[in-house]
Amino acid sequence: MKLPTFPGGIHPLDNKATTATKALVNCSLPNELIVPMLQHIGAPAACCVTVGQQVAKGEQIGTAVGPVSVPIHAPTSGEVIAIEPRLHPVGRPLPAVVIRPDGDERWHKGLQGYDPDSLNPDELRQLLQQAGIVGLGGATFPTHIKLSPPPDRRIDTLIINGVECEPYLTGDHRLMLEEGSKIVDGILILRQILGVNQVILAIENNKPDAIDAMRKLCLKTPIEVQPLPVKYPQGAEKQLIEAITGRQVPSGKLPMDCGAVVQNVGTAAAVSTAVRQGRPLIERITTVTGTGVRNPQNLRAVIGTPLSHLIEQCGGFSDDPGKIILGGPMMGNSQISLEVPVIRGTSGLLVLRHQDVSIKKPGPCIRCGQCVKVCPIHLQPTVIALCARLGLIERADSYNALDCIECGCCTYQCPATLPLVQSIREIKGAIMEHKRKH
Amino acid sequence: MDKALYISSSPHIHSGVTTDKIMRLVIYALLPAVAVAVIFFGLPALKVLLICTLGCVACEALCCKLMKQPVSIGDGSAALTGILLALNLPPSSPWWMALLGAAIAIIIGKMIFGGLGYNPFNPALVARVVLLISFPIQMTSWTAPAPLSMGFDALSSATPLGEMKSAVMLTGQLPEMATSGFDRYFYGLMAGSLGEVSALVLLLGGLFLIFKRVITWHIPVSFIGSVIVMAGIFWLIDPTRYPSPLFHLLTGGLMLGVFFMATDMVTSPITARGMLIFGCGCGLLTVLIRLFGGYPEGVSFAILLMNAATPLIDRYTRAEIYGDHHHDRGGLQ
Amino acid sequence: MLAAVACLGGIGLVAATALGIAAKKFAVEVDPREAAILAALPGVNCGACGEPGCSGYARAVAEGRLAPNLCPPGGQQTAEALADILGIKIKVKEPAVAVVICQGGDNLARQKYHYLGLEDCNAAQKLAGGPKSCPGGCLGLGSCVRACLFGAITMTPEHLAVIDRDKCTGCEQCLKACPRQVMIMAPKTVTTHVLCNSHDKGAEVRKYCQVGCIGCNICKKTVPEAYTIDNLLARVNYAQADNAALAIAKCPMKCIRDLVDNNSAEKPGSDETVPAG
Amino acid sequence: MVSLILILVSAVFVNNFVLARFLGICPFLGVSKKVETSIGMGMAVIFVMAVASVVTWFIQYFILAPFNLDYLQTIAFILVIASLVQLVEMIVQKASPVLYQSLGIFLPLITTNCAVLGVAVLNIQNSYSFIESLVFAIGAGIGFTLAMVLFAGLRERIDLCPVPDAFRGTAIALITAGLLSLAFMGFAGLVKI
Repeated sequence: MKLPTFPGGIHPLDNKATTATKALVNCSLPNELIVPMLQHIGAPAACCVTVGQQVAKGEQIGTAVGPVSVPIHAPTSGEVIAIEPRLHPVGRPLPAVVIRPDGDERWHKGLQGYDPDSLNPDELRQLLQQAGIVGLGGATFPTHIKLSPPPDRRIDTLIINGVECEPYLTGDHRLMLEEGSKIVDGILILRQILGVNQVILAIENNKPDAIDAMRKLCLKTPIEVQPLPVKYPQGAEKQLIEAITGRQVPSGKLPMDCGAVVQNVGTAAAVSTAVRQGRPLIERITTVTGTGVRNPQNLRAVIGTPLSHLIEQCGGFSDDPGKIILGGPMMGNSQISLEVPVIRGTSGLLVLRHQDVSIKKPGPCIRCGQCVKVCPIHLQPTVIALCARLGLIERADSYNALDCIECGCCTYQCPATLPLVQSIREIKGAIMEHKRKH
Repeated sequence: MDKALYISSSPHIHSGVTTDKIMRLVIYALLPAVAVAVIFFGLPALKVLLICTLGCVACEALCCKLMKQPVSIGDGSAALTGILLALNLPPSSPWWMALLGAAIAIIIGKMIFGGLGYNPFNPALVARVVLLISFPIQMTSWTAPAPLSMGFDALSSATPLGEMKSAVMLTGQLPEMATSGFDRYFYGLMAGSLGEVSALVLLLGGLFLIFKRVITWHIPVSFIGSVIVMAGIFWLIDPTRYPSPLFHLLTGGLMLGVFFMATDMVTSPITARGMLIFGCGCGLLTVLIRLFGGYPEGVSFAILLMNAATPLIDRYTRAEIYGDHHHDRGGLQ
Repeated sequence: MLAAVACLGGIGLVAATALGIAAKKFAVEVDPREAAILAALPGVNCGACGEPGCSGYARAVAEGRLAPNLCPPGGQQTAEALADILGIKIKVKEPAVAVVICQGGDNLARQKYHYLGLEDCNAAQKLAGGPKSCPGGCLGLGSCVRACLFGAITMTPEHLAVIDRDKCTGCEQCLKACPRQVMIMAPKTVTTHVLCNSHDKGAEVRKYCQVGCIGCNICKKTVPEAYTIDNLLARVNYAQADNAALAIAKCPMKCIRDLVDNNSAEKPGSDETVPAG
Repeated sequence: MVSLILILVSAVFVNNFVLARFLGICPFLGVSKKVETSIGMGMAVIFVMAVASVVTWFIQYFILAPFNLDYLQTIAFILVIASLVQLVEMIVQKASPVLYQSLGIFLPLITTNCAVLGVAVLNIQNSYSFIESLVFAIGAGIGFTLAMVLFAGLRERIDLCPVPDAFRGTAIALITAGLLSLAFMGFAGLVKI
């Protein structure tokens, strides 16, 4: 049977074998945790502790500001030793609470678990917001917002994203193998909140063990496990919706506008923990991998752990690191320092050796059309990038630059090694500014 | 952490297929045709090949120096243009003509527009057409292929298309050579440019390129398809006056044009639909010019004309983007 | 003869009647001053006036929405010409040029990482705040060079922007293009400038740049009225800059320069006594 | 019927006014910076050519020829064409101010455009009938538009190219026009008239 998919996309080497077979390892506590107030899309949380204050594990240290925001919690018990801007994964210092752990792992008193059946959807949503649940696939969009469609939108499909199409990353894969039942529980809670019948768990078929495991766990539930062919960016929200339902999210709109909601498997597991145990999102699974790491593995690390500690846990660098990437190699950010902490969106830490970094200078576009062929949005990346280089804002807009999802397929494929995505990102900023002005 | 880290925008990995690799593959695909040309036409063919290739590379290096840019001959595109140009010239071309062609191809055809990637017309074809119009005698004196001879005492001969054209002009009837015995054309026993002789090796080279995903099937299939349809219609109307589609496919520069000139990425459309339109246009114009035009061979003119139309094709064949069913196509501003 | 005259005359008469009727029917009103203003403008469409191009500015001036002295490329002459067309008097703007307040080329200032990607300062700035360790230093990727419509900016081999003061029209396009505000506008008559854009503490500055201002106050002590120290960074007080050049020789970091008189001090980098970074 | 088609094909492709006869080069180079503008200009030229050839045909055969005033042909034709262009200019200015602005000086220049006069004169020289004249004029106009739109497409692309400074602007436009004309050489001999 032919598996459903979307047009376009690429097939990079997945490099997952090194970590996919290794069991999850709990990362030890570092001497100092750096917890930024911005770990989600939306308004940063407002700090509500003072320097010198003792905090308990799971205690709120930042409160949500406005509806599109979530609180931040202390990842462990200890003392607040500083509240100051620290280097954030985005590349510049942002406000953060620095905590020195006391090693007691003392949980906050007020945390309390519930039976989801005893709660109505609104209470559940509020619970999720208070627990700081955000999309753990990397986008970190607050989950309660995604689960609150306006009354005029009818949601008929809940898609659970276990695709993990980024090369190198295997965190979701391990999670499905080791904590599948928690994921299933979380999915059922999400289904209850949305009130939908159709629930589809999508997994790329390069993870046959995960497909088998999840199929077994989903036997008695309404969840349908759907294998998908291996292709990047299958896990991107819009592409996943197209592959599963055949529908397209209207340009400039949200997935709920075509009746679908997508949630990551990691998010589902976090939802289960938040509801059943009342525990907020204070840890996540991060794949520490790449040629530059001596002993690559999947770590369960608390939020705020500095990257240097993760590297230490994995046996240190194997050689001079050339590039340190937070996230996957296709959409992750390269970092200038190991003092950056793990945050809710940190799905992986990829270290490339100096000799692995391609430093080829970009050449002229030879109009080969590869970028057009692989673009999952059917844009003409080379034309937009050319407009960007020449500052032709209106022309770039007419080529729908704003619809670009920055998946990186075009740049991966470009024989001239042009930084197409970077150009498009630049012109997108310029177009938005232009539209604000006029 | 002694050395400074690299920072770049995502993505951080690359497919490894680069421009110079693509150019190298195209050159590999042309090697069989080059070998056949040298075997059939002997040393004169080799001479033309060398002059064109070296001439193109030298001209590009010179232009880069004059324009104070980094010398770009390393990407292999100049050498490729040189080989393609040589394959478009008769084996008996004098050295100065080959050299002039190389200069025209690189300077007027390519560097003047800013170098690789910016030329609107295929440089080798520009040079060929300029030479054809400027030196009609030298450009249309053909020698008969004589496998494994040195080629200095070659007999002059006419190309199948030329023979057909003059016969039809004189008698209104097809000559016998245009109605039967196509197998020798397929293997390459006919007069013509270096790259016109053997449809077989060119076909193999083209299939290699498609297999290696350097080119897509769109242009070759639509080009060949439209030639078959167009030539077929005329052939069915009057088989004594118009030759069969097979004759069209095997003679002249069609195979070279289909797989190596029309598929030139720089000068052909970037969308799949655009490529189909481009290929069809090439095929129709080729047959029209061959059957009714003043020149016996129309492939180069057809491709150049479609090159000229490429920006417009690109403009009006933009794909419907994801999530936009009512996209206003073609509007630039 | 008569036939010819009658014939051509007849044709002419018919044509003239037709045109006359059409002129009435399809009449479009145009402000004649707008065309005159457009003709008087330099026509470079730089956008310095705030309108999308010269024709937009011409319309705005004709309609009285904008003042006629807002065209820096045209300068005083254009302003006067426009004022004549409108029949008003205007104040003349003092000519200003852009100044790059950074001397930290690749040889003198440290890079904090190897940047790979788009040759564009704004794009580089978004990646961890730009490759230069100094938060204010020139990134040298040439966004200002491309923004300048008059070819007045060039890049040195050390990736430092240099402005040709004769070509600069003061249109401020480079200021808009620069993500780090390394360009400032200064009166053309003032030629002495403090060429540094870092507000960091002296010790910090010394770590990453050999020619950065350390906020040592020596220039201000030398010529008090000509210098101000703003948050550890010296600036020339352009209103009273007559004696500013006296401090050039005193600056320990060699970051005060006379941009016209090159002999007033030796070039940075050529001097062995420059403190190493 | 066949002869009409041949006239049309000949005027559009084989003896393309711009690329084979080199008439009307001025607006061809001047108004071909953008595809939209060039389409507008092409339409204006088709209209002017058609109307001009109709009017001049009548003037030739009903005024000039009967009174033996053939020697007045050029001046009379220019008079007619000039008036027509004025008319078109007024209509365009009213109907599409944007097009009017982008055509700029080149709209009045159609007045003295050799292409329009060429059509009128060639009609008479080739002794075309009324219908043939009309078809020839429309064909010439279509050929002009075709060349212009192709060329505008090429120029829009070249605008984005790093052409060496010395060749920027008109120089590269002329070279491109030359190459386009070279490509049109392929149509030579397609129709024998």
